[in-house]
Amino acid sequence: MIPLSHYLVVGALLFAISVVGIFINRKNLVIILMAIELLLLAANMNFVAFSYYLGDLSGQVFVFFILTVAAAEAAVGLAILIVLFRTRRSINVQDLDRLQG
Amino acid sequence: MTKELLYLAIPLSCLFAALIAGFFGAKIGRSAAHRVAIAGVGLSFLLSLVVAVDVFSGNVFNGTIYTWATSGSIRFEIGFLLDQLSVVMMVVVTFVSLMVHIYTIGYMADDPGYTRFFSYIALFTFAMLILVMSNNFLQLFFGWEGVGLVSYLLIGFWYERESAVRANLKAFLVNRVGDFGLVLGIGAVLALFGSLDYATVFSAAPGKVNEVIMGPLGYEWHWLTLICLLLFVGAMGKSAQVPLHVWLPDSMEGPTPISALIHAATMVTAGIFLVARMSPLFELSVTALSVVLVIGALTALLMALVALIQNDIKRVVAYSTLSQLGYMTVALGASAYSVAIFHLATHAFFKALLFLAAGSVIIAMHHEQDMRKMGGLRKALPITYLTCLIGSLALAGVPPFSGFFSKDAIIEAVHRASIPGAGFAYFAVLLGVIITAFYSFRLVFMTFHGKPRMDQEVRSHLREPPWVVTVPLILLAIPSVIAGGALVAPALTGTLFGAAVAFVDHEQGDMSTGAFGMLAHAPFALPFWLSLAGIGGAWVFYVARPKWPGQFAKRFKTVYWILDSKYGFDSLYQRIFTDGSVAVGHAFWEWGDRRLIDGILVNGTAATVGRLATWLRQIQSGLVYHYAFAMIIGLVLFISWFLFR
Amino acid sequence: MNWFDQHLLSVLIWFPVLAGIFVLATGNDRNAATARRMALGFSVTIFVLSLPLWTRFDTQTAAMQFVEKTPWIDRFNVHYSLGIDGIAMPLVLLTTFLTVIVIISSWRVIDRRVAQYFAAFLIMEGLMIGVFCALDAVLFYLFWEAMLIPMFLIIGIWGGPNRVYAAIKFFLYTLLGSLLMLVALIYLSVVAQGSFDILEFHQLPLGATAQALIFLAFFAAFAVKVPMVPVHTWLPDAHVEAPTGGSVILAAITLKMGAYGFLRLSIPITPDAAHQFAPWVISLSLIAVVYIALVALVQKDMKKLIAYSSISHMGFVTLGFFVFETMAMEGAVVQMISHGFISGALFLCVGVLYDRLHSREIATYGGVAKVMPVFTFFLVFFAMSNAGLPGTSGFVGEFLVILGTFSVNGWYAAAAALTLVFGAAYTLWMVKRVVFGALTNSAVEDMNDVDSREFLILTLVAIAVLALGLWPAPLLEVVHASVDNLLIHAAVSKL
Amino acid sequence: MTLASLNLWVIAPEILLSTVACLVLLIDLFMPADQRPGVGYPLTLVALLGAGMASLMGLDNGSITALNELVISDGVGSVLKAGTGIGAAGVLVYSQEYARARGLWRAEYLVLILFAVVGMMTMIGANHLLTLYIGLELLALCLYSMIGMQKDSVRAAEAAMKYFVLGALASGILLYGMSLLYGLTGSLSLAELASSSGALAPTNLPLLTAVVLIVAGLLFKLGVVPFHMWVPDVYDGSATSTTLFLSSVPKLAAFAIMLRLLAYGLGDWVTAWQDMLAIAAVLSISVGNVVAIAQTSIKRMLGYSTISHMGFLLLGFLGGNIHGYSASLSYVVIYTVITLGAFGIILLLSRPQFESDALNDLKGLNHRRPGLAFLMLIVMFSLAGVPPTAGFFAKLLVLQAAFENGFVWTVIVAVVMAVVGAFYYLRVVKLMYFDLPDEDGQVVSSPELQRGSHAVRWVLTVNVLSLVLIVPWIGNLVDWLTRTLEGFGRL
Repeated sequence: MIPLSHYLVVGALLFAISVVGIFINRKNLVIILMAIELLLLAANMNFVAFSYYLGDLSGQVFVFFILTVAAAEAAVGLAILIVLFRTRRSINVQDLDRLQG
Repeated sequence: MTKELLYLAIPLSCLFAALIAGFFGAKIGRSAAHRVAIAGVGLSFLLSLVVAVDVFSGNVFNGTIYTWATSGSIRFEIGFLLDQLSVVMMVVVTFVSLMVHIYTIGYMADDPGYTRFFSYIALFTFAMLILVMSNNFLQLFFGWEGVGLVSYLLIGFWYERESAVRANLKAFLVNRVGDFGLVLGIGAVLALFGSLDYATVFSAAPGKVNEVIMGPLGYEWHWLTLICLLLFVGAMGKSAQVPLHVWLPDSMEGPTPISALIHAATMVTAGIFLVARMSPLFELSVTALSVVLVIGALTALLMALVALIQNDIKRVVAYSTLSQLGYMTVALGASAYSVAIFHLATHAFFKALLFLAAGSVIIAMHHEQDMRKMGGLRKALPITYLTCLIGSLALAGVPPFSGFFSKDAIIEAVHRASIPGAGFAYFAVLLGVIITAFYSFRLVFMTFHGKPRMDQEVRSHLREPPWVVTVPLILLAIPSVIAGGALVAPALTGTLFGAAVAFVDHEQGDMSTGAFGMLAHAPFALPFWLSLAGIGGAWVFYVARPKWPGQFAKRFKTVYWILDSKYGFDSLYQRIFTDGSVAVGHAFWEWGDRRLIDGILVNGTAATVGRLATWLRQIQSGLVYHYAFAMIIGLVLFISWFLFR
Repeated sequence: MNWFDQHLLSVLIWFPVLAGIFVLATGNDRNAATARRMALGFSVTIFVLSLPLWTRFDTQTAAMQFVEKTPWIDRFNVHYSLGIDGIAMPLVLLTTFLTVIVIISSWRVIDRRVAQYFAAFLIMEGLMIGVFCALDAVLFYLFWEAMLIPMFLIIGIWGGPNRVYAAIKFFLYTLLGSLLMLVALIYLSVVAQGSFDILEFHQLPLGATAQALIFLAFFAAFAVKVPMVPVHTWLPDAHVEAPTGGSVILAAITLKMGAYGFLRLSIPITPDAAHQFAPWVISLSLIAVVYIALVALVQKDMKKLIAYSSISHMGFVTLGFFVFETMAMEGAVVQMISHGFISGALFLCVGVLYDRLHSREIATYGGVAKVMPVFTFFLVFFAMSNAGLPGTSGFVGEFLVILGTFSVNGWYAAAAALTLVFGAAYTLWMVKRVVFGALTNSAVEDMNDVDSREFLILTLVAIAVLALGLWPAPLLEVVHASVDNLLIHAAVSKL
Repeated sequence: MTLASLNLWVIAPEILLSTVACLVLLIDLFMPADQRPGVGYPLTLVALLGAGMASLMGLDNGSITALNELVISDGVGSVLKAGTGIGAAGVLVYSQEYARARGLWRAEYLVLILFAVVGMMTMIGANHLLTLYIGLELLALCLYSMIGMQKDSVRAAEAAMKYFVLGALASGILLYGMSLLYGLTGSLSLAELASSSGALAPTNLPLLTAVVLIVAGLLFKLGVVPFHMWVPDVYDGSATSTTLFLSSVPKLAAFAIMLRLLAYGLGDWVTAWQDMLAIAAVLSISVGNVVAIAQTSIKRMLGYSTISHMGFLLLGFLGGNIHGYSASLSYVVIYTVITLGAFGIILLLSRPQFESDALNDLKGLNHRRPGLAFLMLIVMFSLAGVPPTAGFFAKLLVLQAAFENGFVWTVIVAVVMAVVGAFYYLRVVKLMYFDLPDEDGQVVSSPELQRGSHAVRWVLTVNVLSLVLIVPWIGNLVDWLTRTLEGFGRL
């Protein structure tokens, strides 16, 4: 049986990758959206693992909700992306600097 | 009760006169204003005489009018002490003041500030009366500052003259230096005795002789010495003793009547009065008396020397006043308090007379004050000449004029004194006699004798001023002649002032023989010959050999320069105190307030915060990955802080 | 105690505030005259209403009088608690009196946003009275700070060219100090288990360190307000830029709030620390007397000069407080009142000149006496009072403080007495340059003497100055019991 | 399980609002275009007010859970829900004209507000990590969309994107923390979390990590340093009406989840998070106040001001006791009222082609509109915490609470920084009162300034004046708010 710590490590890795993805990436906004999905997945991974090892289903129920929210979030995110692209003709993260100071 | 009302009426009649003349002068007109003022002062003179008679018949009064304030356990009261000392002062003050009031009608006839002037001098009389009638230190200070205020106003009476307003500021400030000492002295009195009432303080004083206070450098001071010295600093300011004398010559910027009244006869003698009043305290401190003696001697000698070379007629009289004030102070220092007051009284008469005479000359000369442009005036101004001569004889101490008696008494008292500094003082006062005689007659000779040196225009208009000017001269000349002889015996035997001032035995000596005894003794004493020598010298220099003064001035250039620059006091003070204060003030303001506090601390802080804001603002770069990075860094720091705390 | 007595203080606080709001709401520049008349009417009414404080005051007791107390914020035990003693009462009267003066003085000068101007003064009057009456720390703080707002606006809106800097400096300087005081008050309330009652604070036992810290926090607030060296630099700026009325109130009353704070909070709450820090406070006071006097000497701007003179004179007040001697402290209280009149009057005098030539520079004038004799009388009179001439109120305070100080320490007294020279020097030198001398500026020749309105206000203040100087006994009688009580209280260690 | 045992009435306001939201959408679909505005707006307004009032019914019922303990109704929740409803109604009233002029006044706008309020109410009523998360996301998604709705604005799109990215990151962090917490305690219910406290020491490292992650997620919602970077950009970039919304009522909800999660769920581990909050509070107060000085835009300045205010809000949490929470509660309520007033005035000043969001636009306001200037004055002094405004009492309460709990240095820093903060509030007053209007000053020279319906102006006036007029009764307000916390934590 795979010990809990393995799952947690995977979860932590996912978390780290997504975080790094958010602030290392300076080119494409879509990558950031993907990183965000990854972030939620990291949490999901933990929830499922804990749920299984604790023998408690509520964690897995939570995951369903998170997935739903993730979908909604992706939709909104993409919508904003489109608005942004329409006004700016760019989805370059570095160009996103009109508001500052 | 009625008596108290009478006492109260003496100063208040002057006050009301001043208020009416001052506030309603424009409405009631010039003549009404002077009538009111003269009536007020006249009334107070008459009442003073009445009170004087009463007091000399033994009815000394000491009572409270109202409680000014109560603070802590101390009651500050306003009240009168009417004893021999105060009534003598009152009579002298009101009499001279009355004369000056009358004189002013003529002297100020054309001045636009006529009513204002009357208001001021009446107010002055009020303040001076408050001063001399006081039975406590507080009220003394009221009067003290009151006369200072009026003096300030009067020196600057012609406020459009830059020199006048400079002089009045200077006078006030130098006086304030004295007041600094006086206030501290009063503070010391209160601290030691717990009361400001004369009677209480004087009766407690002998018990406090041995009280000491730690001074700087671990040196012990006797409380009484400290008190006396501080009070004397006040007296020095008001009575223009070296080194606080510098304001008096400049005060001659004021109209001549007030030079006579304030800066010769009355106000400047307030310091003498103060010390005499405090004689029970001073008598308990030899150190203080020594200081008084030496300061007085210095003033008497140094100022007399300066008078020798003055050409402005008023300045000669002014320096002579300084010198005579020095004589009085010397008398105080020699514990001859009654003699000092005696000289104060005679001096008041003859010095007021001299000033008014000088004023009369000035009117006649159309406000020319330089003696070098006068000469030979005796024919044109006979009354002025005669009265001026009487005044000068009195000043020079020629018997039987009043000055002779008082001055001789001082010299004798100093001669008998044995405290430190007495030897120097004796030398100074003796030397002073010859100098006094010399400059007095230098004035007489330069002004009234010799060839006329004025231009034709002035010469043709020379005539004796009107009666309002000459009558006061005559009235003042009378006491200048007789007051000395009349009062000398009681003054010297101590009966004149009774218990009002401390009376020390060694004053009496041979002089208790009375006026005639002194007159008979005069030719066998040094001062008499000294003054004759002075007069003779003046005759030689200014009548017989008019070229000599100029030659002497050239020969003794250095001496002349020193005297001409008045020993450098003025320029020294100007440089150190006036310019120094301004420079220090500038430095404080510029470096302290503006640069250090405002520049660095206040605005500097603001600017730093502003810079910090601009800098922190850069962090908000607008780039989303920076924001995310900041969040993550924050998170990491928080977690690691928990790890390692 | 009838209803009137019980609520008189509330009336005195809130009537002006409501009156101010009423003037603000109804007035605009089109009916400026109405606003003026209303403001005058209100202020006179308030002054009349405040007179019973004097007539019905019991001078025999040091206890609070005209007390009023109702719960306000239960959770913190904060009360709406008012009361005055012999120290506060004269200050309240001073406030009501000077507000009338200020309103008359601004009658013609203020021509923009008249209603706002008068409303600001009325509101400020109420708030200042509140400071003097509050017996609850939160209430005290509320009035203390709220009063900044109208003053900030008065300086900023109707002030001179550099008004923005001055107003903001004034506000922030004071705010920093006050907030530290707030921290101290909060601390005290924590120690007092939730109470904010100032009188309870007085009885609170406190350790040495706590006292020291609280004292310093209070000091930050009050020293700024008084102001003491070296936190005084807001005052010259604020004074110079403020309109005449603002300067008058600022000098006459605002500064007294700081001094009052020492008496109401610092000394009774932290007596041991007050004693411990007394030498420092005294040194600062004496520095104020000398340093500031020298700085005043070289000012070219009349208002700045008077502002510095105010600092110097307030040095006497703090000196009098911290030598812990009855006479000195009573003298200091008298000095507070007297300085209110005198500095106010001097600012009014400068205002008279400013209204005519729109210059505060000393150099602009010279020879004013020739064209304005009546004005000259007043200026010289008030200058002399400022220089502490006996017979005027300026003398009483200084004299008592010097005398009282002398019995404690002769050197302190000597340093303080230097003001006799310095005070006279800077005041009279200014007078000399402004009113005396020859006419040099042709514009000065066309100046008119004071009009009846100016004459009225200057006369009123002059009478007050003279009355207080010739017979300070009634005032001292009022002050006496409270000061005595305070000193007895302060002499008992809380440690 | 019966329907009755679900205690559905507890979420009646949420149900009402969701229903109305759907209705509004339907109306938009099926009603003729010219009648829509007359129906949707009043309906929304009534629904918000109704929901707010309805929430108040739960005030005196004590703590009641519903939906299998997923949600809870208690005193503080009722007050906060009422505040959100009424506040959102106020937002609608203020922003109507502004949004209409910019083409934002569409049914979606109303619907998003309604759903956002539902989200906030869910957060407020959350008794379970799941409800809490759902509410949070509902609110966040609505806000992202509202900002993004201004399709023609580059700035709005950028703000939306930034907010979205950072918000998602924050909720990811929160979620990750929750997952750890779940693993450690085996429970997602707040009540169970609260009662399982004995099992884990507050020094347990995984627990600490979980707490830090969760707190970070919460602090992001409040906009506290170092999770504050979105605040100024989003405030600045959004349409002012949106800024008004997102700066005011969501703070109530954010406060609520702080209360639910930290004070209640993690209440026994107070030592684990109080230092973190103290540091964040000091940083927030300092950075917010200092950087605000350098701003030239009112919205941006108010953004930084919010950061500092949220720092003050945290001061009440430091002690971990009811006393402090009630102080923070009063703070957040008063702050919301102030913010509504502040942005309400800016909205009233702006015109179709003119935003009035630069500080210089306020120059000389007192000359032309003394009334508005006076209201702004009150708002500014309230923000600065100068008496006699409610803002002062808010500050006093939290400072006192922090002091009581021994955070003396925090208090002193806060106080000093308040002076720095006073500077930029004073600058606004200075611009309005001391400066004269620029020649081309758009605000004051515009005749259109007189617009703004009477109703709006009255609401605004009452809103702002209440900050001063409440003072005599501030004690009652504080007491009332404190009472709502009674029984909190003892479920």
